[in-house]
Amino acid sequence: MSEGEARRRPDWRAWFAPRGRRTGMWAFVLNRITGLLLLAYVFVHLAVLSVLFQGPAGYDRLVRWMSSWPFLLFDVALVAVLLVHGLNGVRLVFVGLGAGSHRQREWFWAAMAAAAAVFAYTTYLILAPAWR
Amino acid sequence: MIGAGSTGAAIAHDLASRGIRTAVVERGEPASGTTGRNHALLHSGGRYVVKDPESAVECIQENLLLRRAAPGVIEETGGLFVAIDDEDLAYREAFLEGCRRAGVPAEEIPPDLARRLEPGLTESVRAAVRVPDAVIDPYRLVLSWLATAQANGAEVFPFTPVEAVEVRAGRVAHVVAHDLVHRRRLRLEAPVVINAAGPWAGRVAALAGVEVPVQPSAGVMVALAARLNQRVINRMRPPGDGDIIVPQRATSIIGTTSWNVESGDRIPVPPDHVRRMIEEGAKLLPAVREAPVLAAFAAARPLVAGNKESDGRELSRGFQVFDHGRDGAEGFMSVVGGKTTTSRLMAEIVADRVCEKLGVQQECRTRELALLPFHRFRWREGG
Amino acid sequence: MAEVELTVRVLRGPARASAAGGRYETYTLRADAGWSLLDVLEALQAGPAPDLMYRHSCHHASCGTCALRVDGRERLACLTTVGQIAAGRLGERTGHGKDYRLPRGARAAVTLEPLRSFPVLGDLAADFAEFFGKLDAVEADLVAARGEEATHFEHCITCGACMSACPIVASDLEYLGPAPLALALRGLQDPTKTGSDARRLAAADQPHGVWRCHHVFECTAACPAGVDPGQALMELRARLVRRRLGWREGARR
Amino acid sequence: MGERGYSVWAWLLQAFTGLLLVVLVALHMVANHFAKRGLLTYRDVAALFADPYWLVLQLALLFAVIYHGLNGLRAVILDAGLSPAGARRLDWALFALGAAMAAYGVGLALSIGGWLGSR
Repeated sequence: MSEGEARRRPDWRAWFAPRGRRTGMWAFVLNRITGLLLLAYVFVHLAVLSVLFQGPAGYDRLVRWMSSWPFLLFDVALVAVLLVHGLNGVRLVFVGLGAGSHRQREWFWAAMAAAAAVFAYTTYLILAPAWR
Repeated sequence: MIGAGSTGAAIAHDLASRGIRTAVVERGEPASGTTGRNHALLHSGGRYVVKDPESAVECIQENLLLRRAAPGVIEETGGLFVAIDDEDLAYREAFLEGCRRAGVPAEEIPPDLARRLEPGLTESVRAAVRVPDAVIDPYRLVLSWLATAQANGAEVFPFTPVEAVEVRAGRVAHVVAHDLVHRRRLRLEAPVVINAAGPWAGRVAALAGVEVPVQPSAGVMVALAARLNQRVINRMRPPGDGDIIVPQRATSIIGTTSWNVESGDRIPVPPDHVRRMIEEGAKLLPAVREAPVLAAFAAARPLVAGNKESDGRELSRGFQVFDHGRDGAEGFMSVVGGKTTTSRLMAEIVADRVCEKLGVQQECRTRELALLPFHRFRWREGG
Repeated sequence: MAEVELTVRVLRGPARASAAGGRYETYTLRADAGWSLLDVLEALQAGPAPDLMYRHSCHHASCGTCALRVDGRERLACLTTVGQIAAGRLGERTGHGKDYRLPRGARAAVTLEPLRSFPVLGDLAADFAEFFGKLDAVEADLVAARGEEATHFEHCITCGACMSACPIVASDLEYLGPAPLALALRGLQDPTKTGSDARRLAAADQPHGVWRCHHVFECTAACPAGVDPGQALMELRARLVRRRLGWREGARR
Repeated sequence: MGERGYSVWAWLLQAFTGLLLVVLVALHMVANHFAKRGLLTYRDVAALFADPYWLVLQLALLFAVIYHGLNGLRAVILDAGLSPAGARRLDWALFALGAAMAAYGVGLALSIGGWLGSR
């Protein structure tokens, strides 16, 4: 009878539990994960750039290092995450104010299609210099 | 109180509002029996003006009282009685006369106006009469009654089936019920125990060793996945199968058939009844035939078994109170029959009797009292 | 009608804080393809599970008591038929009035769980007290339908399906959630009803109001009444934004 | 935090910075990756940041990222259901973190662009 026994507890695992769910949920999961990844990346990015304080020698060493294959692949992944988060985000701004929200599923796939197209092109641009 | 359908809930509200300590035990969800599965019609009385004028008078009076007490659970749609063939037309005079006598505000309108108001109506409308029918949400009405009773100190125990009604030395002593929510046995001592179990009233009465002449009479209703009418549409003729279509939210509900069953449990929905509902309904609103079915369902009305046994429609729609003091169970009463529309009146009469038994002098206040919104109801204390 | 050998896995257990923590019981029964899940549950009650707890009232999608999770998705038990389950057509709103042409001796299995994000009274019965408190906060009422529009927020039957489907309702206990917010908008839109618009707007504008919504739209997908609470939320937010920016409301009827 | 009206601005600014970021991040990526076929050297970066227009754009990017990222994080944490007191503490913590990031970022940009006069 005590109230405590019946009081439910916050369950944030539901954010990442797409069982039985549909497109909108996948979009949300993607947005949330990419958002958190990007925030983590911003911290790393700013921290790494502190080498700029050390002048040209340190920075150019870093740039050479970052032009290597593993880092370029990391950049490619970063672009993918940015595109997914960014273009889905554009959808969310409009959908979030009620514009086209009953077509939100279609807009999600449109955003992802646009993301894929831009991704293909940028991947080429990033990796092409490394070929030669 | 045993049972939280419209009868039990209305009585609990009445008793609690008179300051009488009240507890309600219900075997499942409130309104999970007959009440929940009714037509959703708030009767104007029009359906009874010819055959059962007393019921008609009660209906129109209670209709107006309920609109004031619980506007939040009522859709003020209005209703139409329409005649579509010669036989219906022959009923018109008696119908209008009945309305006049019962005090049901009825206004005859030209058939083409009826079709303008309800474009879905059949072209063969020959006569049409407007009445103050309305659509009610029976589940939320029951919750409103119970919520108001709770606010007045009543205790409500859903999911608490009754296991025993103890009678000692010719008096009802206590009720034992299994509270499934808190997994405990409840022992409720009360000088008066009221059996409002609807079609299951016979079973509950048997626990106290007495008998109640209740005849469950089943009816099938068909809800369509479209709202084809904005007003309640009745066939202008004596009540029969498929002669009423009630709009509720996004649906239109066609009702109903009638046949006697053993109990309120596990009532089948015979496919031919569904077909008949659709055929009869289509005579009023042709689009019924094409509209997809949302659900077909059945419920049992708890009718008072009279001497005359037939298909159940001939039995009185009124209610009866059985005082089992005569049967050796003083303080135990059964309430059988009735309609959701007139539950408040029924409750007033029953509560007056209870007050008499308890020696309490408190006037009934439910005519004036507004009900709390349904969402104030709580399934358990402190919830 | 065809008979189906139906295996029902039911998440059972005493009153508890959420659906989690129960145990699955499995029952097998022969069921008519035309039965709804309410018929199935009643049959279980009459047979192997006499004290099975579940909520039901109107049996035609109007009372909003019988919502539960069927194979992980929110469904009204009254609209879900055995034939529909056997045919794997749970995406359809109702299984009534359809002939799924099941083969003779068809078998099917289904898992039933109470709604997510609700305390449980026992077995499949969700406790709506907390949810009803949120309806109270926006002064929700049953509002009469008016005309035929694409979206009728008044069709909301407060069944809780959207609340169960929403991932934020699960984590923020104070979040009003889709149905209460949709009904807040409905209350604002309906000039004939009582209730305080200021209170509704205040409830929608607080941090646990519309701002917690992240456009998942599972509420809309789960709604058995075609209400589209997601759209309602967006409109409500747009209203709050316009008001804050000092734009005049569009022509008020 | 419990006050009304606050959340509207937070949401609108989140939407606005989001749209802004799509443009600014695109420019940032173009400048860093695609303008020169390969990453920029120290000299390139210094030249860019010496240009006041670019500096302003990059500072706008910095501020937008800080707001959008931290407010996004705030939304995620609030979604988990914080008490009003907890939410207030969170706001202060995120504000302090944002201010520190901004100070650091501005210092970095001004320093590389030669605006501090040290070189």
